[in-house]
Amino acid sequence: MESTGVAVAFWLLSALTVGGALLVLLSRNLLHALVFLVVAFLGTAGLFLTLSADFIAVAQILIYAGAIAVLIVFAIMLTPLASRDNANSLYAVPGILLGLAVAALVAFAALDGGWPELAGEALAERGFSSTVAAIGELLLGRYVLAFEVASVLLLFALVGAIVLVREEPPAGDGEGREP
Amino acid sequence: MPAGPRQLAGERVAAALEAALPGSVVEVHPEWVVLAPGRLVEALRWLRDSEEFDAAQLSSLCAVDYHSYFEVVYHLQSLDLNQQIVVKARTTSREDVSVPSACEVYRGALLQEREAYDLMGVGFEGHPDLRRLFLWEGYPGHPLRKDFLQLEGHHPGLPRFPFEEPGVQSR
Amino acid sequence: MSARSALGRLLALGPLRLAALAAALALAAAANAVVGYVVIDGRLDGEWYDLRDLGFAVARLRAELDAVAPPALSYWVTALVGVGGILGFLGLVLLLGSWVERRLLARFQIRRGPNRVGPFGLLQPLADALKLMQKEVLVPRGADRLLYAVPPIAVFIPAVLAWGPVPWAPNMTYLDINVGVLYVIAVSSLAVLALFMAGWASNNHYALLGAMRTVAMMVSYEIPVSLALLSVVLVTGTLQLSEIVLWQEQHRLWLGLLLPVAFLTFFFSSTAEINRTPNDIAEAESEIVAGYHTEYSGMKAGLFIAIELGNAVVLGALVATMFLGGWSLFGLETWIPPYLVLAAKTGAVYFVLVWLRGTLPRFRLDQLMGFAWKYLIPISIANVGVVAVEAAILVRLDAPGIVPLSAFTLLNIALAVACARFAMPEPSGGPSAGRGASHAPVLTTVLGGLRASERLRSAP
Amino acid sequence: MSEQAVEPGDAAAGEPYILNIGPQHPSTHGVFRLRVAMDGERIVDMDMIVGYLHRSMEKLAEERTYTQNIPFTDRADYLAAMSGNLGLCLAAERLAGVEVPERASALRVIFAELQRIASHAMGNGTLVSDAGAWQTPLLYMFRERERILDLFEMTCGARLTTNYMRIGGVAFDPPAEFFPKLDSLVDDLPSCVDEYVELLAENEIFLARTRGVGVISAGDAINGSLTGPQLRGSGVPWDLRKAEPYCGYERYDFEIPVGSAGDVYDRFMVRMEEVRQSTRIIRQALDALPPGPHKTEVPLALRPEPGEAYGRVEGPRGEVGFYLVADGGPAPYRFHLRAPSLINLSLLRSLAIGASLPDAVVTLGSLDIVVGEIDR
Repeated sequence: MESTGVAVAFWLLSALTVGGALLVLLSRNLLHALVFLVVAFLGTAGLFLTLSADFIAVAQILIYAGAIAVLIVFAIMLTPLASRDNANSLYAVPGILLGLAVAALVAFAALDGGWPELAGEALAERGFSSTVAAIGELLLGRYVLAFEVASVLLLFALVGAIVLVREEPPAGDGEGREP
Repeated sequence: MPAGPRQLAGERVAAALEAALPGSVVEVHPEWVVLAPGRLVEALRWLRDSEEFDAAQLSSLCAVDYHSYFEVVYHLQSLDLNQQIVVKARTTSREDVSVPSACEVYRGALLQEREAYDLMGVGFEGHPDLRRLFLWEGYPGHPLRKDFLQLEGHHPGLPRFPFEEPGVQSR
Repeated sequence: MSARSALGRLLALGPLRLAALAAALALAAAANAVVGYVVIDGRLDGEWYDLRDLGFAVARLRAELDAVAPPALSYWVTALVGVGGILGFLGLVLLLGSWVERRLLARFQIRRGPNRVGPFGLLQPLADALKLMQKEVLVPRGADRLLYAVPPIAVFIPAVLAWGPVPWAPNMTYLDINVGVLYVIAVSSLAVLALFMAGWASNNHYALLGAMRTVAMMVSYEIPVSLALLSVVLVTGTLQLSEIVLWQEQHRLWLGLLLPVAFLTFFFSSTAEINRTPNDIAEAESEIVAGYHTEYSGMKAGLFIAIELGNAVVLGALVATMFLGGWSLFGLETWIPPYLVLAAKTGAVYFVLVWLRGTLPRFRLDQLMGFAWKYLIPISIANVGVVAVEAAILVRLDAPGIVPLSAFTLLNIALAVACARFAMPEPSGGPSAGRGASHAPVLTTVLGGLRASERLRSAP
Repeated sequence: MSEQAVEPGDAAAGEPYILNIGPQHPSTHGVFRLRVAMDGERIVDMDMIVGYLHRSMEKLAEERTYTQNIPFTDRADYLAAMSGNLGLCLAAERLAGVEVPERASALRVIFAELQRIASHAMGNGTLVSDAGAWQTPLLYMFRERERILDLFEMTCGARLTTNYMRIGGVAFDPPAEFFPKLDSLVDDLPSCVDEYVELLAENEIFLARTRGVGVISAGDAINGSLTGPQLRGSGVPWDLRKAEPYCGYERYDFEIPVGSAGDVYDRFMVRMEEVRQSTRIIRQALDALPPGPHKTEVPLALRPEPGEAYGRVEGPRGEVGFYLVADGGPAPYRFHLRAPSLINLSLLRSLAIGASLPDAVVTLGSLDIVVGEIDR
């Protein structure tokens, strides 16, 4: 830990993230849960920031807080017959088990990995000032195949979604339906 | 004199109607024709579709309270021939207030018949949506009737202008 | 009409006040010339009292503090100075901006606008704010109280955060992060949720319609916005806003000229993102009263109204930074303080927004969505492809001179004109809706009904 | 266009929900309420609720003399008071056989046409506001309307509820300063109309919002009793000023503007063109304004012979008809106002069903209602 400021930020953000995540589980209202989920996402983004991973932090906000949350909004709005409360379901037990498994995995990775602490000059020697450039080079260099496969997958998902929801336009209705 | 400038004489309309639909005319007046309620819709449709009259538009529909019966006045307009026809329909009494609805001939009657039903209490049989228009459902009575909320000894109308001196011209 | 009286009418000022204004402007110009002389002399450059770039003063402050206090203190102090500066500027903009907007709209609408409270009505926004604060804040029955309370405050967060990476001068950027462009997109995507929550929590059909429209519109228009900014990034090779401005300054070329398609796409899509005319569909007052903030009253409604203005000004600053050269002005920025240049450019963009508001009707939601998905997004993707090729060529030239840059500029402008003229879709208004085919009514003296109408129709 | 039943929303889009548009809403132009069943943005059914402004004018009129009834007509269509005045006066004159002096007829024409311009300015201005232009066209059109209202004020002391026409003529001769002002207004009006047409008629957004929206076919318009610009917008060349000339309209040279598609845009443009034609009529009437008395003397308490008359004029919203039944007394036995605003709404439900909410708002705006006249 570099300074007390970072330490304070870490604990505050951790509290925000964990608190938000707990409230997602505990709130009975699905939309309240969504709001707390966004809070948890923002807390995670803050944690990334304290690690100087600015690109990941911004991507976290952009993709999770921005896109995924809106996706959930759509999912809630487009299922009018579903009840909007965050009710108990049969999935509680498998969910808890799955959560524990993920937690164990993360804990193992955190404890097993060697975490080199670089600071000051050591960091400067690595020339790691901009994470963006490094990520870009990796994505289009070493991991280009995975990157391209992912993009093809997303394209398939996009086309598939359009095919699934496509309805034959009724004859004579030139205007089409609202999206 | 009171007839509109392009209004057809009642006799002409009545003669044509009687020829086409015998028994549809009840009364003939120089300005208007009173139609039999039973054949009203038929007669209106015939007037609308006939080449001679071409009463394409229902200009105005209005109900009048004549104490012993109600009268519904239809001002029909031919746009292509530029002529006006006035036909009327009467209810048999104050109690039996039903008149056939003109809605299936003229869609313009939709709201006008609702208005007449609301304010005059004329029941238009066959109207697709006969509800009160201005007043709320459950309002007691029909305000345009002459006997609506009349006080003892008061007669509807203005028999005498309050400051009127007989024979004296104003100003 | 002489130019002087035209100016007077424009500003709605009397001749005396006009003279005072001119005198003040002249005085300011003279003072600037004196400073400029000193600047040329070189004695001012980089000193803390060099008022052209407040970054020097802050740097000096940090240095002084570092000498006497632990480093954390200087960090906190500079952070607070920056936050204070941004918030102070934003507050000023919100107060002044609503006056400017109403006054400008009034000029567009041949009225006078607010002119009662204070000199020229300048205190009108303050009076409005005070009035709104005194009003009772009603919470509708059946509203979701938690979600109802949060949005008026939450919508402010993106508008404040977006100011962070905007460079005001070479050394005057509060948050000079190297993912600035992504940061701006990320932050602006947060507003959707707040607006949706406002509409949802109000328990009102109008508000819900507004919320649905907001979500549909903002999600759709984030794509062209991102694609437009992607082409900026491709050309400049950086995500850092200060570097983007530096690129424009070094090449003496505004990106708005080099990338007209991206510029116009960004501007139009952003009007949809921030609910400005002609895309103010989410709060279309003639249709859904006030959209997502129909049920808000008092200062909560005031916050929603204020943030529309704040968003417009942020958009102005972003457009100015990305496409209009930011603080640079072809070398004149050594004479005029760069932050004033940026403010002037921001104001110019804001003026255009007000102008649009005073002029244009509103699109329909399905038309707007169709425009985004069927026109803007394909065009933007094609544009990114073209720009990528150009950027690749520019990178291979060591120092791209005037020839390739101007060639690309001309090419891109030609492409933009072609896109606008030939590829624009027909407005979806039904079978008879054709663009530019305005049919004046036929004049006739023939009278008749259906038959006459058929005759008229069959006649040429 | 047939009667359509409520179509339940398909399962994917959810059930229809009810939206109350009005009685207080920016686009209902008064206390007018639409109860709309919506499926998303699409209207599946609509019910119109009026009567918030009902004053039972027709009942009141039965206890007042014919002249005393003229102020009621101001308050029916309060944006076109002159046309209402004129309709009642024509009906009463027809009933009582009153002759009107030449000068009075010409003055009636001038004021009725000025009123038409003022009303069309308001109607078209609010229509563009409904389409989302933030009041700018409305305020521009108010510029001309103000000048017309100033002329009204100069002549009869009132701007909105003019009460100017009398049985047998008009109440006052306009003052001397009226004519130069009217002259300059008539000179300016064509260029003003050009300005609006330039501003709006080719505006892409305005075209997209109005072309092909709210289409009424000629047959539907006739059968639905539409009159005025609403009928002419659908391509039917029908104008009472030509069909049944009153006040000497046969002497003036003017044309009937007729739309082609019957959509909102055509109704807008027909109104614009009518302003031009009204200007022409005013110019001709002004140039040939005959001298003489401005009214004939009629008894204060006019007692027409028993009988009935239907007098009608071409108001800005269509046929303003007065059906009067006289029983020999000083007050009408029955007084019926054929209100074009109400009757033009006969087709509203069938127009709205299937349309989206913004389209319905623009369509309602193009029908140019005045709630005072709907409710009476």
